[in-house]
Amino acid sequence: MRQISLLLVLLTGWSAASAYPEFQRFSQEHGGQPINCAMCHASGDGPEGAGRGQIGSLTPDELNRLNAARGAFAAGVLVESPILNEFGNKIIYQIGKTRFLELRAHPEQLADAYGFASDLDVDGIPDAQEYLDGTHPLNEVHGNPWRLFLHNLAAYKLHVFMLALATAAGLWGLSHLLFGLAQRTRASAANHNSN
Amino acid sequence: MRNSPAQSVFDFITSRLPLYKLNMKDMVTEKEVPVHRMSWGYYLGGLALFFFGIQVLTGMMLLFYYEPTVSEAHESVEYITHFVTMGALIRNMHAWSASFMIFCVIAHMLTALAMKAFAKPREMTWIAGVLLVMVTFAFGFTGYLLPWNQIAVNATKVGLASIDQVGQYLPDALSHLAEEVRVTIQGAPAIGQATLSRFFALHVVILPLIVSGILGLHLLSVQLHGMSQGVEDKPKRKEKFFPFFILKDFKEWGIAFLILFVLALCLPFDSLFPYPLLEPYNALGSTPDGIKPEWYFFFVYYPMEMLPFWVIIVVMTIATLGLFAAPWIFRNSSHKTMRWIASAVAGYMIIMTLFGEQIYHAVKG
Amino acid sequence: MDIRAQVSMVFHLDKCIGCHTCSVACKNVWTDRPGAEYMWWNNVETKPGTGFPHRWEDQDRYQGGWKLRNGKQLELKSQSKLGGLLKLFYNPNQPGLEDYYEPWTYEYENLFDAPEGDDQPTAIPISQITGEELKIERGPNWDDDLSGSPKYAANDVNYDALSEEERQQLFEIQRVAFMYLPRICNHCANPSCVASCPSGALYKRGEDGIVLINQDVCRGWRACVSACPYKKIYYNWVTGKSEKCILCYPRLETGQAPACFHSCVGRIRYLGVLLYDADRITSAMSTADPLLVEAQRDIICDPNDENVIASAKANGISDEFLEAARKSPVYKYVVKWKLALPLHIEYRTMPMLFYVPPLLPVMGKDGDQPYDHAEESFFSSLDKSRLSIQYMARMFSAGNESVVTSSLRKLMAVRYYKRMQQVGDLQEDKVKRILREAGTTPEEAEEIYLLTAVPTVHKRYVLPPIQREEAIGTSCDVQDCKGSCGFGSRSEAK
Amino acid sequence: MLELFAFVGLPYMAILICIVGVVWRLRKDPYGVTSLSSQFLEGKQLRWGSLPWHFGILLIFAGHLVAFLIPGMWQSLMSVPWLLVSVEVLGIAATLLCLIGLGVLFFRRLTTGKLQKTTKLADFVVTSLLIAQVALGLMVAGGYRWGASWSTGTLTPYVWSLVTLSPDVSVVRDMPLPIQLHMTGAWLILLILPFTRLIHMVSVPIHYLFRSPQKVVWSNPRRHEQAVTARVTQESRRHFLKAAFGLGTAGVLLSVGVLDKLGRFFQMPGMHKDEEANLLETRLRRLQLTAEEKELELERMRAEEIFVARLSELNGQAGKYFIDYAMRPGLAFKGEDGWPMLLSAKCTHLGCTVGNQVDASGRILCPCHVSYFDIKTGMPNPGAPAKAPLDKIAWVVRDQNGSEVATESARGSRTGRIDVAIADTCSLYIVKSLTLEA
Repeated sequence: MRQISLLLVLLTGWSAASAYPEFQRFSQEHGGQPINCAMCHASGDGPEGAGRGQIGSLTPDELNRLNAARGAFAAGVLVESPILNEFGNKIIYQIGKTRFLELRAHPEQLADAYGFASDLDVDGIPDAQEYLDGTHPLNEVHGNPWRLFLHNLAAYKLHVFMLALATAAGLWGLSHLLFGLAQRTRASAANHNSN
Repeated sequence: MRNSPAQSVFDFITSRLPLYKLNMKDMVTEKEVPVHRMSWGYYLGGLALFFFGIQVLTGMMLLFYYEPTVSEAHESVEYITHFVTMGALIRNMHAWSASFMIFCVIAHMLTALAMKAFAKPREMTWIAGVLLVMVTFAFGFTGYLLPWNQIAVNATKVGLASIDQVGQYLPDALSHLAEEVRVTIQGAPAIGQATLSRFFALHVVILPLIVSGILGLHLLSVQLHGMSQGVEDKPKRKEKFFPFFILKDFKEWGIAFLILFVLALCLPFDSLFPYPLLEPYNALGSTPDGIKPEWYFFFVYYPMEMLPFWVIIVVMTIATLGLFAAPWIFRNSSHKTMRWIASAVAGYMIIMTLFGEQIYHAVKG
Repeated sequence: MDIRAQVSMVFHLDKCIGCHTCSVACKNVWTDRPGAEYMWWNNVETKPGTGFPHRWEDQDRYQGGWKLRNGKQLELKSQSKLGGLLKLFYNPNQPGLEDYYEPWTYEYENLFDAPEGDDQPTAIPISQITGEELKIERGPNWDDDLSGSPKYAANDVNYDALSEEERQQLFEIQRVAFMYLPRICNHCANPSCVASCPSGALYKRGEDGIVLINQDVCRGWRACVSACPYKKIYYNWVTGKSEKCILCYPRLETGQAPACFHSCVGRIRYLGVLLYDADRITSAMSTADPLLVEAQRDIICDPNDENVIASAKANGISDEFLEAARKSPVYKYVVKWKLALPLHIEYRTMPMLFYVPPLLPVMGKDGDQPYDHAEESFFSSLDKSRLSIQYMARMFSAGNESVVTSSLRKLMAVRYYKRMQQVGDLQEDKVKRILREAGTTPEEAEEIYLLTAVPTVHKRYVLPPIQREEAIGTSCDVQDCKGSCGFGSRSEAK
Repeated sequence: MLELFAFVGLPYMAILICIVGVVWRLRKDPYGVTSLSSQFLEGKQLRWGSLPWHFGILLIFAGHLVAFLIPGMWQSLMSVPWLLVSVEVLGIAATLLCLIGLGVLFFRRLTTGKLQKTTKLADFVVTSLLIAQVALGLMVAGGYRWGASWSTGTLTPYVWSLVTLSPDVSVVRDMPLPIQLHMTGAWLILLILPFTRLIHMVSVPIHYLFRSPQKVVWSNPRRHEQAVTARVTQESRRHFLKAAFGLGTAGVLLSVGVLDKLGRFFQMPGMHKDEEANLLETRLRRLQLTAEEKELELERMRAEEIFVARLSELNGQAGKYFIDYAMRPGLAFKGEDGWPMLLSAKCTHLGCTVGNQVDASGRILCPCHVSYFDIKTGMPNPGAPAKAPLDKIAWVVRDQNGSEVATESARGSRTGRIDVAIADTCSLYIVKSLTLEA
């Protein structure tokens, strides 16, 4: 127990130094959106603390996974860090810890290094683009509105087309229904008058 | 010779609510709508009604899944958004349509003001309308809390706390009254389950009941009196309400539905704001940065930020009283003057809604 | 039945003296502007002659009016819908400036500024377009009274129908005969210009049937210029828009006759309301050539008929309009007496301007007798007409001679009737026979005489009292609407 | 910079000015919008100028448009060699046609006396620009073969990037100069379109194909009304048939396309087992949290002292949130002297929870209405919406054995001392009695 808490204290100190604010700052400035730690981390308040997904709450098993993740210096090593979310893990998996640490000086290059192929939340906007836009890569309703709109429009174009057609047909029918009714009322009024 | 008081009351009521016109001939076959260069304004009310209908329908659909408890509310909204088939669509429609409805309601009120539509004998229509505007804002305020996410709860907290502030301007004996009002609305000293339950009840049952009552009166009197003339001179043209005007109304509804549907399908309402439905409310969490109310409250929110609170109270009180009393205050004003007033108000609202933030930053640095 | 009202016109050609007062009145009011110098919304032509613009009746070249596809379907001669779009870039059927004339003025300054010399200074003609010296070879009335000339009269398109012998006869100096033909826009009921306009700028006013060009919508594609078989639409080369006769609607709306009517010296013009059934235009205009005049008369409705009145009212035609239609001199000439005939009805545009064909070139001097009105040879004189009846029929009845002769006969009969009354050298029973054979009665003859010879201005011009809300001036500011109602000039020529 | 202007600034400027200009012109000066044909003044040469030019440019324009609109399909078509060759040959032929036409038009305008009167400087500018543009196009077609094929992969993405408002100049940056000039020329033409005779392009009368031949306009509103009424109320049965057809179509389309989706809203969503489990877990946790909160609430109502944090967890940069007896948030910092500082986190303005990040001047921010509070004194900055300072909260520090090491009351009076050696093992509590005493 004592050992664990010692380790914990050690890790805490170490992790504070490695909470990569460069990326956060870049994303916030570039995307113009307030940034949530939850973009990459399991907890919205970042890795420190004792909440869920924070270092303070990790089980021994999770601590092992954390350490394994910390050792993933090369790209392509499977990473399952409990303090990172899917996106955070994928970054390390994709480019490796070494490269990631290098990129701290050039946060704008992270997107290119990560590549624009992955789209974890399937909202049509690649994760790297979401990083640049400062939107959440794991939330499909969070994204640049215009990009989201275009992607969804393309996905639902059949629906939209059908609805447009239905609206046009419906209004056309409705107009004739009204004209027909108007004609009827007029005719009955005329009959009424002549009687 | 003066009429007896009973007689004049009777006259007042019959002229304001001419129920003898409640027949097919007056209300459908022979009703006519003036056509002039402001007549686009005649469609806004119908549009607001349409969006209200959408709100009722989608709202009822959301009720199938929503659970109004502190622990479940956020979860159930996420469930609707992510798991229920087309749940996101329904929720988006509810959100988009709410914004559209509020826009239409405000625009409708302003055009009515511009056209001096409250002139005798339409005072009751106007007052019912003003009440509806207020209820609409209440809808917006109560509905915003229901997902119980971090930003919503904090925003509600701020909104409610401003009631407290009124207290300091009341006489000492009454100064605790404001706080009591707030606590009553909240249901507990701090925001919590009680607040959620109250807001839910308001949003889903009480306000709709109030609306249907007032709206019924509003629509009935509109239908009985017909559209107001709207402009200074008698409009040159009139068109039949049935089938021409109502057809245009329907057409607009159709197009509005199309736009609403496409938007709801393709553009999540949340994506327009920096804080999507991310985190459930956490009492321990700090208030998110850049928190501000929904766009339709900007016109009071930004001035509130910039001016002393008592100015806001005074102005709001005057504005509210002025709105209710408009038919009597502006009894002799010309249509032109009314248009100036309405444009000024509209201009103010547009500027505050679009550029309020910039102005605020410019003033506050 | 879709009853519409039309402000319609009759020109009594017997009374026209070819003085051009109408043309000048019109020019001074409407077309005295840069780019409009060459336009003559009203012009007077000598017939036989080539007219203005040169050989305007030659529809093989200009492709104006409608044609019948398979003898049934009405379609524009000038263009199909798609073809109309292709012709935007270059339209081979359009008249150019050379087909009208290059407008000119005279260099009057030279009269004052010329240096002293042996000769009198002269004011030489210069182009109003380029300002360069100009040799005038053509003008709006260049062939005035030159009926016998090989250069003008010989090129008349209506000669196609005449035999070689008849043609030769027209050039015998002794027998030369001619008539004047004043022309304005016909304000057709089936206008081909409206149908041809790619931009949709041309329209027919619902209230009075005046055809106008909305100058704000016109994009200068000029399809109407070739589609109008009467060449009564002119392209303004300065504004890049087309213009045409507007029947002086600003005057009509204020209760005055159009300028050309007002100024007519010979009092040849009549103006009044006609009611016609718009539903039947297409079928009427799709009949065979010889039946066209009758078909057109057929869809012009009797303003006293109960059904017509009811359906006119349903279409929003006011009582005042209907009253004017009942008094209309045009209705009498066209339908009641069947005297007035449309010009070139075979173009199938259903022109609403009618001409009473002239008797003078028919009954003129023959041999040594002052007038050949011997009772026996009375009708034969039509055959001996100096201006062949076929020529007239070609102009006024799509080649159907019987229509023209019946009109001419009636006109003659009226003359005999009046001669009997006033000179008294004719037998009453013979005159009655003549009247009967011409299909008329003494009462009608008297009526025709009164309206033809001694009508007051209010009898000639029965203007419908156009209601205030129907006048363009009330629906928008006159200055703003100026452009959209048919004419205008906002930019100056260089 | 120039590059950015030419490939991003200019296009957007051109498009914007073109749209605004066209709308402005059509609304404000409809009378001036015309093709300003000069066939009337001079028709013979026009035929040999206007026809080749217009047909040529329409063909070329169509080609450009296809490559832009359906690049994928076009690309696959162009991979057929004979098709590519014929398209290129056709294109070059059309370009030559254009050049000939433009040449004739230019010459005609220069030499015909009558035309001088309707010619403005702008006409020469337009013609020269068009000639340069077409010539450049010919240069591109000749110099960089098979443009029909390569443009889909290079220029099309660029134009699309402009259209989708995410301009990407990487492709065009390295293009040869003639191609770049050709593109610039295109934007320039777009730019001047509203202000020259080119405006006639926006009035292509396509609607002519669909309109009925005759047009009758009623100026009297009453009659207009009656005419319209007469038209729409012809025969009710025909209307009802049409109505049934229209509404039926709409109904079918809706039920196929939309309503089935809406209907499925009410069905139980089909979820993957893992998803379901995850969902259940989240819900459970939320319930637990709520229960814990309630428990906490109860506990706090009754407790005399409440645990805040270990002393080691505190620092001066980021405060630690805690909840006091009445469920109000508080913040705990470590002061410079190593002693804890406890403040209420409830903004004295409208009750927002203030932020916990300390800025350079030792202040924390309430994000709601931007009040800065000094963490030492709790005082808001002058001019802030909040007027009152944040309350101080009384605390006690206990060592491992639970014995009291140091205290501070809400008024700020301290007792005891904190030994640095054992500080890390100590814990911080808030004390109800001390707080209430304040």
